[in-house]
Amino acid sequence: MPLLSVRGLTQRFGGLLALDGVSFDLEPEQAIGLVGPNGSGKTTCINTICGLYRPTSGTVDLDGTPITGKPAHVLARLGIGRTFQIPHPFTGMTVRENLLVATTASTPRELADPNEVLERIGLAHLATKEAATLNATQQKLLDLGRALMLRPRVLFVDELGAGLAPSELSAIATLLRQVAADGCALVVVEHLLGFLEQITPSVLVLNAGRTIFAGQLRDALRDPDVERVFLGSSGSHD
Amino acid sequence: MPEHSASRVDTSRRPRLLNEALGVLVPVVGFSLALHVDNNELLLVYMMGYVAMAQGINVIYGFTGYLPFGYFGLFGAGAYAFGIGVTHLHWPAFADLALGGVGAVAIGVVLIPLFRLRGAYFAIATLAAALALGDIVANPALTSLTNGPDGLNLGSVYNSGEFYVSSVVLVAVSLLAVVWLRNSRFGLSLRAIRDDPYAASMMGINVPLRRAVAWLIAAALAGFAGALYAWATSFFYPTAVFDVTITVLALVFALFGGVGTLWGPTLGAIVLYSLYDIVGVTDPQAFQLIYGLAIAMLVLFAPRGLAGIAAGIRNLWLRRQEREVNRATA
Amino acid sequence: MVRTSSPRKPRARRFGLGALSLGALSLVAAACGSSSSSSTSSSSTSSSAPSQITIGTAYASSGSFATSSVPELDGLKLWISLENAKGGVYVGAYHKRIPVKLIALNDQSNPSTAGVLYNQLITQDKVNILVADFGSVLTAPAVTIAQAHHYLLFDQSGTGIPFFTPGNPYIVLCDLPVSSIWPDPLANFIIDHHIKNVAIVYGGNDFDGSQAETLHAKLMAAGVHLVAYEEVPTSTSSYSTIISSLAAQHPGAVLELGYQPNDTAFLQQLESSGVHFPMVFTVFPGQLLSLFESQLGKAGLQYTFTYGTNFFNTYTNVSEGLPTKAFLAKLSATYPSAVNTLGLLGYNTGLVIEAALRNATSLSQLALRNALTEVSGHLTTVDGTFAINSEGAQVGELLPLAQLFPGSGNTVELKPVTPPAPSIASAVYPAP
Amino acid sequence: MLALFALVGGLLLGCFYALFAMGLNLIFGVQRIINLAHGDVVMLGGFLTWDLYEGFHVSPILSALVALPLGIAVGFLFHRLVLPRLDRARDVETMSLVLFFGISQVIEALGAIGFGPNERSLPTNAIPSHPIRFLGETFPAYLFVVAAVAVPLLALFVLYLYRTPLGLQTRAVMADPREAQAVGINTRRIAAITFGVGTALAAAAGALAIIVLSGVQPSEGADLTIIAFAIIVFGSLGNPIGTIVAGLIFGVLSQLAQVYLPAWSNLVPYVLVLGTMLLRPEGLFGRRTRVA
Repeated sequence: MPLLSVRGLTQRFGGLLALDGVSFDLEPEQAIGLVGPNGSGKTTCINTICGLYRPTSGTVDLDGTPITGKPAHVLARLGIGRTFQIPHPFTGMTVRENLLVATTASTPRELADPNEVLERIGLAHLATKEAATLNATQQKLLDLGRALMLRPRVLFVDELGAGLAPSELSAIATLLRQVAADGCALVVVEHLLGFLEQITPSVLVLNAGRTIFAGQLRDALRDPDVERVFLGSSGSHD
Repeated sequence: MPEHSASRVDTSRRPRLLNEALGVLVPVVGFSLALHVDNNELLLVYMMGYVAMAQGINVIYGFTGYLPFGYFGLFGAGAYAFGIGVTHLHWPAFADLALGGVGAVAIGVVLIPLFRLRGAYFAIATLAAALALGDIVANPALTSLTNGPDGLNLGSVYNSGEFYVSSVVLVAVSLLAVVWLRNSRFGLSLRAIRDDPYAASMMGINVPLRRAVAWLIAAALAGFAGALYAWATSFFYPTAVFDVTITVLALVFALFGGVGTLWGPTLGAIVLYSLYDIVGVTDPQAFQLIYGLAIAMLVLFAPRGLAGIAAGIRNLWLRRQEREVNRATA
Repeated sequence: MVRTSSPRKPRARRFGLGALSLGALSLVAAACGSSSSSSTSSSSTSSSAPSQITIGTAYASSGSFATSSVPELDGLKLWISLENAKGGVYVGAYHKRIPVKLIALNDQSNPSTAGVLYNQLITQDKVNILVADFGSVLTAPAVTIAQAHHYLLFDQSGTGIPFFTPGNPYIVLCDLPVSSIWPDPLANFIIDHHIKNVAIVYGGNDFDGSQAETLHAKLMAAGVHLVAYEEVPTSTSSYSTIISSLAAQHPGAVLELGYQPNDTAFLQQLESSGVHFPMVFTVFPGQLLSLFESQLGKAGLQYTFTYGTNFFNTYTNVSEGLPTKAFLAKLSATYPSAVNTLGLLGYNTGLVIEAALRNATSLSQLALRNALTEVSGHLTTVDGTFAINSEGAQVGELLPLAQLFPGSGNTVELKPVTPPAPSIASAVYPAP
Repeated sequence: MLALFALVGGLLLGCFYALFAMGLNLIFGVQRIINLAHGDVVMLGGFLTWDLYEGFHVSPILSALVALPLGIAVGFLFHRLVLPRLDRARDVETMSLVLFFGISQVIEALGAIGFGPNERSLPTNAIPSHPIRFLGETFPAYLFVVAAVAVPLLALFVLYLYRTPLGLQTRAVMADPREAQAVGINTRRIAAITFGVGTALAAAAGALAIIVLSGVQPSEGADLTIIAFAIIVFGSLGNPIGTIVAGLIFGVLSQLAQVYLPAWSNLVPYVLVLGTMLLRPEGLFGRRTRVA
């Protein structure tokens, strides 16, 4: 039985059909990329699975137990973690406190050691800095670090790459590969296909809320539908 | 690295611990001795009530970002719960005092569904609820319970010694509650929720539950303040305790001092309530005008109150220091 | 912060202990302080005559009670100035006149502030005479404080019955009867004129509620049928629906008991609704006649019934203070804005104080109270005959029923139509 | 028969309530700001009407029109002077609420200083006061006068909103400020103008309020704001047509309450606002969006 199994996930806002029957499975240590043009439903997909809104229809199972539409804090305690396209640090606190927030929740599962996480995301030297004073990259890393505090079993990473320097990109790619290697399943939303390649070969291509391709990234780039969708924006995988 | 950061934390903590100990002790001792200076106990009891309620606003607004305009409804609920304890149950005053807290918490529980609403809607929904509660309590149909519009006469339990000491205790409790929130894991999670509820819940925090707890703490504080008001005033009409002015004052006191801090609301309440009894009594309209302007100005120019201003000055000073250091090194 | 690292624990605990003990100590201090202050009793029981008599009161220069509170204070001031012109008020205990000093503090119509001020007058200014502000709402906070500090509260116009309890000698209602007995003349009038089918609409507050209850009881007892007995919120401003529902019942009399804004709204909407009742009664035109004239004019007021306060009665021989004509002359000369019922009430408060000081054997608060019990029943002033029951509630100074007759121009003329008014006009029923 | 009277009377009053709540909803729709000083503007409109009548025997009906340009100017200026500062606050929504809370206190104080604490009311003959027979019932004339003023003003406003370029831009901003900005609409300017229009509607409603409430007093603002808020929440925030319908319904409800349970009639607005927010936060005509 897969670790995470998503079946026919559909999300409708008023008249807009943002997500239309998306399905996929994930095994531990497996990572997939979620790609597609803006507004294709990538982030909506994450938000729906991570309990920001309950789906209009469709199911999400973790270890075969249904978790569809469960409140976010329950999902988090079950081991679903995520980062945000625009990082959401707790601005009123220091970097360390941001991680320690995890210790305030009554989670059944054992937490990671904050110092270790600080080292992993390379922010140890900023531990006592106000989160608000971090730059965009550091805030994204902090987001990731907060997610890692709960030792997620499935981690959703939303456009971590955008606006990072190549050196930073490869460092993060390594980090994410380690996370996966530790047994966590990864869902990586990315525009930078180059960056994505460093993490995982397999992708799911969305367009207008639909899955139009599932398989290897390099095959995807040859797929006519995908070509049409990415027309113009195909330059983004450099 | 970690031990370095840890030591940083410690050095920054020691003065803070002292500061918070003083933040609790100075007001408590001060109010205890105040009677020997100014023996208008009613004035002091009301002032202590406002300290507690300003801290209550601090708890619910400063730590969750939810602003209850209807806070006075909980005050009134506490006052009437106390009154009912006296007139119907014939309990001793201290039991009635507890009942006041319970009554307010009960109303607080009833209002919890309002947290489904976003900030502004919550603010006004609580206002509507509080006004409704006031009208219901004052409705002749409830005369058998609340004595309807005829008000309550609680002269039988009047005891200035007891209600004064109780007020001092209430101040202590309210201050300790804030100290706890500022230093506990629970408080940290509230700050996280205030900054970003969804991100907080993705850290495994049960957001609605924790908001509710903070709300009920604030409710209890208002309830006890109301009960003490009832005890000390001992003859009042519904309009006296279900009065939006109570929210206005508590809110101004908290904002003026600065929410999220320990000293701010205390100072705000003491300074401005004294002012209210000087300015207010000599020239009332001017008072309302000044307070209205104060609120507007605070929002526009000092949204973080005295505390914010102080912090601003400190930062300016630090920056000058840095600049001088740089100049020296250059 | 979250990581309460173990090495600091002991220090923190010692801190805590220190704090606790300090807190406990200070609470003891508080207890002493408050008990000492609460036992502060009137210092006026001194054997040697004081250099002056201080009268302390609260008033409202603003807020919902200002209209009534300010003229009432002016009336009291008038009495003080008249007495001081004679070298002071005569104090029987010392067989001489002593100058009067007034301490009036502004409570801006806020009962909490009023409470603080009464407390200050007692504990700090230690006044000889404690006078309440206008009305029940602002009098209420004084009742218990006065009793607790053993001060006699001169309640001017706080007519709420709950103020007066057996075993509390520290309150006297000076200028108005308790609200529950106001409607007696009205009830009698309805019964005597054999008016059937009476409709009562009253505001949801103790002032109107207690009057409604009295009327209800008396009329039922006399077998008068009540076609309507409606309680409406004090905030009610739209009466047209209620009026048309009353009209459907064809009542012989409609009694609307409200505050001034209610009465204004009711009378205005009654006029514009075109409905005509043979008898209409409302509470406030008699107390604020000029205001109602400006709002409704002759057409809207004529033949309406109301309470004829003693301001409209002429008393020629009085046992205390000035007779009506002389009083009105003085009042309009000194405080033209207070020439109304409330100015009279304030002045009458002064007269009650005067009677108390003349007849009291000492300046102690209980002596003052006993003196008033003695004069009760034979103290006559511009406000009628002062009479209190054992609980200090006013049972004299009754308000006759009055009717508004068309006057010159757009004005109306208020004439009492029942006792105890000295001179009585004949009522017009049904209204043309 | 009584229910009919309450129904008709309620609908006539409802026209007033619709006009009276519209400004609040308009300002909210464009800026997501709840103007807690709304009721105090209504109060000022009432005093303006009273002064104009006492001073120059100007009919309240005329004052309603006079109030319009005045309100627009005042509202526009205020918005231009004050609101920009607000954008810098951390939590604009709540802070704006507190700001207008303070401003309503200021207006109330100024009202009390300027006009005294007492209620001022117009003499009955300030407007045509001859009772009117309609559907076999006799109605006080003022109900019809109020409706006869409110309906044209509302019609005028609806025309402005749906038939003028400015109205089109306003609705664009209401629908989605960012998009509107993207297509080159000066949202700041629109917001300021809208604030003016909203203020004007409130002031005009004030000219009628002094008739409906048979008087005006400085302290009435807060209660009026709550009633207006109840109406716009019930009729869906940001939906002008919804406000009109909700106004009519509120009018009828309040009159029926006066007939069938008068003692509780003052609870109608509170029940309305709480009931709506808890049971159907998006209101009568709202699509289910994340309002609450």
